[in-house]
Amino acid sequence: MSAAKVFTKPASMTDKIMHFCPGCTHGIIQRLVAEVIDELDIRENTIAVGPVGCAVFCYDYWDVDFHQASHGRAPAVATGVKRVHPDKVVFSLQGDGDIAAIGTTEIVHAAARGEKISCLFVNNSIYGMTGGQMAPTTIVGQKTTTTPGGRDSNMAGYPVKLTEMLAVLDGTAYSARVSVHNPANVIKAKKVIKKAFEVQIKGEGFAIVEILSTCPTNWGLSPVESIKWLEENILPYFPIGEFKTPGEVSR
Amino acid sequence: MSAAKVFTKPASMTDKIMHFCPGCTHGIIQRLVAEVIDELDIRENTIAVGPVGCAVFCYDYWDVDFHQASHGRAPAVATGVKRVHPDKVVFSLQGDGDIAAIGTTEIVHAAARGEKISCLFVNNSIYGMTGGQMAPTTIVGQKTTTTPGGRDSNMAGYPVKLTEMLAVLDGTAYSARVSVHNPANVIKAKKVIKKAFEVQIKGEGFAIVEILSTCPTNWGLSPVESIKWLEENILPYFPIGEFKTPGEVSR
Amino acid sequence: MLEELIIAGFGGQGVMSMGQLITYAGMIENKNVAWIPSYGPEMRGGTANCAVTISDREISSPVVTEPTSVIIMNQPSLTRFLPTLKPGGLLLINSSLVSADISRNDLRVLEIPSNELANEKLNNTRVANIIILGAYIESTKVVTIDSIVESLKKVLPERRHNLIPLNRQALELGAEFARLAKV
Amino acid sequence: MLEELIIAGFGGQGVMSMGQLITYAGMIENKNVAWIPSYGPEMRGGTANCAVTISDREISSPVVTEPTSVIIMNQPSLTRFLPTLKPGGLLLINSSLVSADISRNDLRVLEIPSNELANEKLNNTRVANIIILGAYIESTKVVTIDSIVESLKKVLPERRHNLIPLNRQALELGAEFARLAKV
Amino acid sequence: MAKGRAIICEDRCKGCGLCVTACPQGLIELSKKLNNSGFHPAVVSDMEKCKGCALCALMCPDVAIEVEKEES
Amino acid sequence: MAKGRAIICEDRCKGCGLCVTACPQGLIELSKKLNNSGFHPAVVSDMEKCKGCALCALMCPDVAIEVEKEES
Amino acid sequence: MSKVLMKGNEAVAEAAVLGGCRYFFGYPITPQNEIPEYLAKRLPEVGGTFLQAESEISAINMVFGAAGSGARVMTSSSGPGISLKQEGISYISGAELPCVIVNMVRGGPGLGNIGPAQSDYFQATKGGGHGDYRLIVFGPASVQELVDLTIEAFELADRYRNPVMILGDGILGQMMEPVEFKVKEIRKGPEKPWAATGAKGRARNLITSLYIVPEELEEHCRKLKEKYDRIAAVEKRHESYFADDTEIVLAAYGTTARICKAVVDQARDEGIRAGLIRPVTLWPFPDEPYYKAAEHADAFLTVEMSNGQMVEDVRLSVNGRKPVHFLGRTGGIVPTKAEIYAEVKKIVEGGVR
Amino acid sequence: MSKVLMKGNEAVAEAAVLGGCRYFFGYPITPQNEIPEYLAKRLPEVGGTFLQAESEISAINMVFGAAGSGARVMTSSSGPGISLKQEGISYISGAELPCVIVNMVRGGPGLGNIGPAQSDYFQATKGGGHGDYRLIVFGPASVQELVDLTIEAFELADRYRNPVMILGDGILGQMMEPVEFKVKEIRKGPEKPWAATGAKGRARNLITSLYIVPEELEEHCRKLKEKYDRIAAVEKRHESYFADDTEIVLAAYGTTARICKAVVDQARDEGIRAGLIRPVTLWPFPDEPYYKAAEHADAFLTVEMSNGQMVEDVRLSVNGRKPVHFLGRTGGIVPTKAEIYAEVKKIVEGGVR
Ligand SMILES: Cc1ncc(C[n+]2csc(CCOP(=O)(O)OP(=O)(O)O)c2C)c(N)n1
Ligand SMILES: Cc1ncc(C[n+]2csc(CCOP(=O)(O)OP(=O)(O)O)c2C)c(N)n1
Ligand code: SF4
Ligand code: SF4
Ligand code: SF4
Ligand code: SF4
Ligand code: SF4
Ligand code: SF4
Ligand SMILES: [Mg+2]
Ligand SMILES: [Mg+2]
Repeated sequence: MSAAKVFTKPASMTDKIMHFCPGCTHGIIQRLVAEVIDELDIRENTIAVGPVGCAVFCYDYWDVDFHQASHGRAPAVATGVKRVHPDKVVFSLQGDGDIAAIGTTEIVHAAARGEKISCLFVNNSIYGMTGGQMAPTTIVGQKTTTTPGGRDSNMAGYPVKLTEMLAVLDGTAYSARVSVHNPANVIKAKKVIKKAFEVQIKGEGFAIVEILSTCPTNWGLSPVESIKWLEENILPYFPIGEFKTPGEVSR
Repeated sequence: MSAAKVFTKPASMTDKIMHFCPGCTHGIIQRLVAEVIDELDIRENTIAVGPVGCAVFCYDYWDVDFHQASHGRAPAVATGVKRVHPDKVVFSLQGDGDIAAIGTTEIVHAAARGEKISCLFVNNSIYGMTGGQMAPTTIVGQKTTTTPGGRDSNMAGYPVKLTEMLAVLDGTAYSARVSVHNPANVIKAKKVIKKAFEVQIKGEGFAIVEILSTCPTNWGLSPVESIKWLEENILPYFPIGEFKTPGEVSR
Repeated sequence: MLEELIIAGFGGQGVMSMGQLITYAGMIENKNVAWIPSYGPEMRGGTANCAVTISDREISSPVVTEPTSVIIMNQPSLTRFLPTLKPGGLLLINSSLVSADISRNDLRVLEIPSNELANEKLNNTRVANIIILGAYIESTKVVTIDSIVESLKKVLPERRHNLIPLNRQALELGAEFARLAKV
Repeated sequence: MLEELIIAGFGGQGVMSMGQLITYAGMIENKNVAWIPSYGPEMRGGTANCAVTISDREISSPVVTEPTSVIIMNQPSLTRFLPTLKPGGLLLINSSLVSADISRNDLRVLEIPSNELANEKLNNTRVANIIILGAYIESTKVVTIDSIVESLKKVLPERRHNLIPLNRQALELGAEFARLAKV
Repeated sequence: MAKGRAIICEDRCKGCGLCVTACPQGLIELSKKLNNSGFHPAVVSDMEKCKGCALCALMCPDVAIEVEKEES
Repeated sequence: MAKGRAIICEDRCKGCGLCVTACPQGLIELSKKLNNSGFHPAVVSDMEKCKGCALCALMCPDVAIEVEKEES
Repeated sequence: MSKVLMKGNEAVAEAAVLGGCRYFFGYPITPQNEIPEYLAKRLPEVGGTFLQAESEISAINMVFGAAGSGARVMTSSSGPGISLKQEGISYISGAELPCVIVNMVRGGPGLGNIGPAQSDYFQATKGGGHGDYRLIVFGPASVQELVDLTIEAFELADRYRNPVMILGDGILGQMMEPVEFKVKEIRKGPEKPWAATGAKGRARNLITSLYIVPEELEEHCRKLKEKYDRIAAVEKRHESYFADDTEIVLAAYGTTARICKAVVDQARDEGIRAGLIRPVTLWPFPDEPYYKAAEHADAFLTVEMSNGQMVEDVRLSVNGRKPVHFLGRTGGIVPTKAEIYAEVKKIVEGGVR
Repeated sequence: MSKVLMKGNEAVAEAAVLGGCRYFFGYPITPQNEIPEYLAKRLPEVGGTFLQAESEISAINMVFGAAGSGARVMTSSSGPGISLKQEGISYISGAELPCVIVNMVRGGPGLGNIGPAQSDYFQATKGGGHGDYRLIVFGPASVQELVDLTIEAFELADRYRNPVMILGDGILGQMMEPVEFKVKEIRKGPEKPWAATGAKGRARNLITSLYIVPEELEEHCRKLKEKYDRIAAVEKRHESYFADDTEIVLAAYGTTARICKAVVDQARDEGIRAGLIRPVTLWPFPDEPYYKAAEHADAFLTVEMSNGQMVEDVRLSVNGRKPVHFLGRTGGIVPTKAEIYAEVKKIVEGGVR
């Protein structure tokens, strides 16, 4: 009988302690991406593009070449990178504000172009980095610093279902939503993220994966309460699932 | 027996000769809007917002208060107008480049907010005003000045089905596509445009109407050939229909 | 020699390509040349004009505000450019389209019914502007007809080269008209 | 009188609100006041400090670079702010959290084990920073304890006013400690 | 049967020919002459046959056509 | 039955408690003491009962947990 | 005493409300988030509308629409967000619409950081957008001035039908100082017969910046220039602090000017005849005071949180009469009293050219 | 003779290809559409990529990505489109990436019109985006110079890891002149070991403009400033046309400079000692020649297609030694030789102050 490591920090992750708040599931997502990079053995072949948002420092945690983008423009930056290096794996990670508010045009058109990149979208239904303002994904009734009485759909409208929306486009090869609120979903999330990378590697086209995540700090809840709040409030509006898989044509 | 006018220039249209090229169906759309304004008797109650594109001079033809917008931002400008004048009828008209390329973010979020405005979208599958470059709606294979060999989906992706995409959003109350390539469709188009105005007037929310249109000049075809080209090439990819009507909820 | 020419008319009358042909010809003759287009505010079918400068010295300014010659292809252009023409300058008018009522008497004026000429003599109204070009060349000697023909070869796609003889005819017709009119 | 105070510690230690309370109290006493926060680059839980200026003249600059007093709530802040303190300045340290090894001898130094004090004497570690505030006020007389209590009334929401007596106790406890330590 | 009149404004017409295709009676053709803007304007060849259906006007992008109908 | 070992790195841990909820055996609790960053780190109360299932590690946002399993 | 202790950002927000602002469109960015957050609560109380836009570009175009509709309207942002607004600002200026834009400047270029900076001076005063246009730019130096100038900004915007920018910095937005709101009643803007409000009983109104005919655009630009000249003639403002008899004149605005004041105090204490000329309007720039001061001052020292921007305007004002020195800190670092004072001494003692 | 007759826009595009540009990202706007249209055909022929972006913002961020990936890359636009690119330009400058940006300036502000103009000078040279950064800005005056400077722009961009802007105008882009392409072989950029290309066998590379710690951002800004100073020391360029013994020096760039040359010719013919100093680099601005000319010239006259922008740099250069006059036309109107000459005469004859 000998002891074997069944879980360790992935090799393509640095030793740096992450800056995320305690219990913020951004950290889980960072790790899953590194695990996928390890499993596909593409660390030396990958260029990552980051957001402006709480994950802005992700270059400190992934041991890969990295390109910063301006707020919302990661898909455009990734397009520039991919066109220069069509043989490399290019992926981006963005928050909900980044991808579904200011960056709507860029993600829609990266998808429409069928750009061969993998886009990860961390949906925590709030602007984390700037201190808890309403996001495009904020649930109706959810309190944020800019919807002090809760999001009022009459004034501020409805959450954007970006991932479903992108599935409508012919350029989108893969579109799915996952969550990381419990171990089973974490495992599933990793599979889906991996698939998004594989879709790119196989040249099948554009892939988007939305990942539901928590923001204990700005939700004003403990990490454990946040997990629960996600399950009870976000999941019903943003159901988990694959909306489009390669080969499907929407029309 | 006495003679009655069965067709005249609508009252809310000025006398100015339009600047559009011969046979360009932009002109039909301008007229239909004026007819709807007449029929709803809202000329003194309406504020129009225009695009940057071939319809940029539409303020010369509609006898209503008018607000110019920067390229692509008409829905944001219209939002500013509507919030100040919630009791007025506010509508915008945009070309495909304006609304579905540079202005994607603005139209998506006007829809997501359920902004009570009516947005008209003239899809002629090309950048008319700037001389015939590829538009987000250019058909695969279509030749333009920036796709000299025809749009190659591998390089430049697929046409954007904006109207279907907007139907996914909960803030969208009404979403439909029409065409003006023959009298029957012109009549239908007017009904749908009118409905988009009525949806606003009834306070039901955001309405988008896409109108297929020709660009003889940049398609390099005669006006009559253009009509045919639209039927044979655009209609199959961009089918006519209502994608969402008030009361439907997408989720 | 410093020739500063403005050609003005409706968009679609071939105003731009007339200017380009002369410019090209000038370059072929090793002269210094420049061509500047100017479109009216209308999208299509509005007014359009271009300025051509040909000089044997280096060209200081390619922007022409006081032309030495003006070719007029439509009525509004006459009103606009007549006052700008240098004293002693050459005014060429397509009299098939423009009724000339010239308020100045310090100019060399040549009116050519070039649409009629094109129709009657060459049976092809398309080359009306080329006839005017021929008259212009004859009147100014800025470039030769041969150089224009040479530039046509470069400008026209191969499959259109069959049109070159017709164009040469038109050029010569215009030149002859000018010679007879002795401007 | 020109008091320029820096309070420094971890985010979440109440550093900002301590500064605000003093500022508020100064205003209540009709002094000129200013408060400037400064957050470290970390998102949460990083270092944070604020600068308070209280003066009976108009305040030229509210930016404090050479403080007259410094309150230190964590170790890194000691290293950072010790050198900036004016000669003769007051250095207040929460010795429950910071081990003071002071390299300067031109200062008035007061070390308060305020977490222990809070725990032992008031049975509530939450008011550790208020104890320090009391000591600070006793040592500088910049404002009175009454004014701090007054500002607490304005700053705390109505439903928290029951905490005011505890806070007064803490202030007085700190003041007493300082009196005994005679800085 | 109703009798109609399609009145085409020569100066507004740009000679695009959409009305020509639209008229179910095939009554409209483009004139040989040029209008003031340099276009060949549309003309109704045989007004007697006009039904006043206004399909030509519906398709005219330049609002160059007015249609009248005789009421009976 | 497999025997496991969940090794929690005290300095990486931010005391969020997600592992506490995740452990099906209920083996993890937050320590009373503070780590260098001022958090109460998680500790495994009774390592003997650890199955090495790594569910705790899966949920740890700070990659503070390593898990070993004895192979039989 | 009716003073209240307030953060600069919140004070701006409250001042806007008192100044008659009824509409705010903005997008979050540090260090100005307290402005939208305050207004999200406050505007509905006065019947106004707070709307978080999906981007800065949308925000400025909503402002465009609301301004054209006759409203008093504001937006605020910082660095990258203000850059994104440049096209919209150019349109609003071209269409001659009144609005107020706040920039709480942060460290740049690019993403930079959220520290205080003054490196957007050029962008604000020379025009970061395309075409010939000018913003009226205020450079407040205290929370009280933030309040007073914000209220006034709405008046000037309406008077000249021109955007007014408040150029603050991270410190000014975050700091608390006691302020007095001298305006007691919420102001109302003037009638705006030119606005797009629905053409009821009048000829239609057109809000545009499109002048396709060159002669017409030139005429429009000439009108704009005349307006800017008029503004320059009457709206230049500055504060002079011991600047009437000086060896050396400091030039600084905003937070930096506060520190320079303390430097002047110290210098005067130590026998150096230093003074400060603080521009309150950054555009139009108060050139005269500098030009005049060159008569008695031996040298000028411009201090900025930038690598040197306003210094060009100081040089243009002094016009070669005396040397103009420069001291700058960047990246969120505030120049210290000590280093400025040292520079002053060096200059006065002839240590630098 | 290897000259070809080409439109300015097409010449820029061909020059870019020869200069080693392999990637172009752009969005249509008049009057520069011939650039993307030419490259849509041409780039694929040389194994390059032409991509029409969905907006100018996307275009500049694609440029950001391609530049960070080590490519030679270009974008082009005009007025409103360049305004939208300001945030991206600031990021690219902050991340110290090389690229070339063409602005064929049109009439503004706002939508304005598509006539030629020079009213984006401030935006180009002072920084329309946020933060302290500088672009190298070329102001070509002929199609040949468009070609030569475009080719060189790629070299300078790589040498300094800095964006280079070509500031043209509607006329320059549309006019045809004979040009010679002196570069015969398509150039290649240098090795770029700093680029994000996949971390194969080396430590990973990071492309960023984020420096969250103030001390680090200040250090970065200091490094940038040093670079800009270095550029200013060696890259200033101008053309001097009869400017060595003058009564009056004209200052103009681009198309306007061409007209001024003709004015100088005429003036010299008529016995007026006029000269022209034409900046070729608009940033760094060639200040010395103006400063020196102030020794013999009695006055300066700046001519621009704007309400007065470059004139500030001329004034800063002359530094008060002699009066600097200004003549501007706007809205797409080109100043005429006659009016400039009249102004020259007025000044020389003492008619204006
Ligand atoms: C152009 C621009 N606008 C705004 C900001 C400020 N900003 C930084 S992060 C952010 C949004 C963060 O929210 P999200 O994208 O949801 O990411 P999260 O922090 O929640 O993970 C914003 C608005 C910016 N940096 N740049
Ligand atoms: C910011 C900006 N970018 C680009 C342009 C140039 N431009 C004017 S109209 C237009 C697009 C026109 O196409 P579309 O919207 O489809 O309208 P159409 O002319 O076909 O009706 C463009 C790109 C502009 N004016 N502003
Ligand atoms: S602010 Fe929210 S999203 Fe950001 S690190 Fe903290 S918990 Fe996570
Ligand atoms: S360019 Fe095309 S869309 Fe524009 S007016 Fe002409 S035909 Fe119509
Ligand atoms: S009204 Fe009907 S029948 Fe008469 S011309 Fe028009 S289309 Fe023909
Ligand atoms: S449709 Fe109208 S514009 Fe076209 S030919 Fe007929 S009348 Fe003329
Ligand atoms: S490995 Fe499994 S059993 Fe062991 S502590 Fe972790 S969750 Fe509990
Ligand atoms: S999940 Fe990780 S960070 Fe959270 S308490 Fe457990 S070990 Fe610590
Ligand atoms: Mg978020
Ligand atoms: Mg179009």
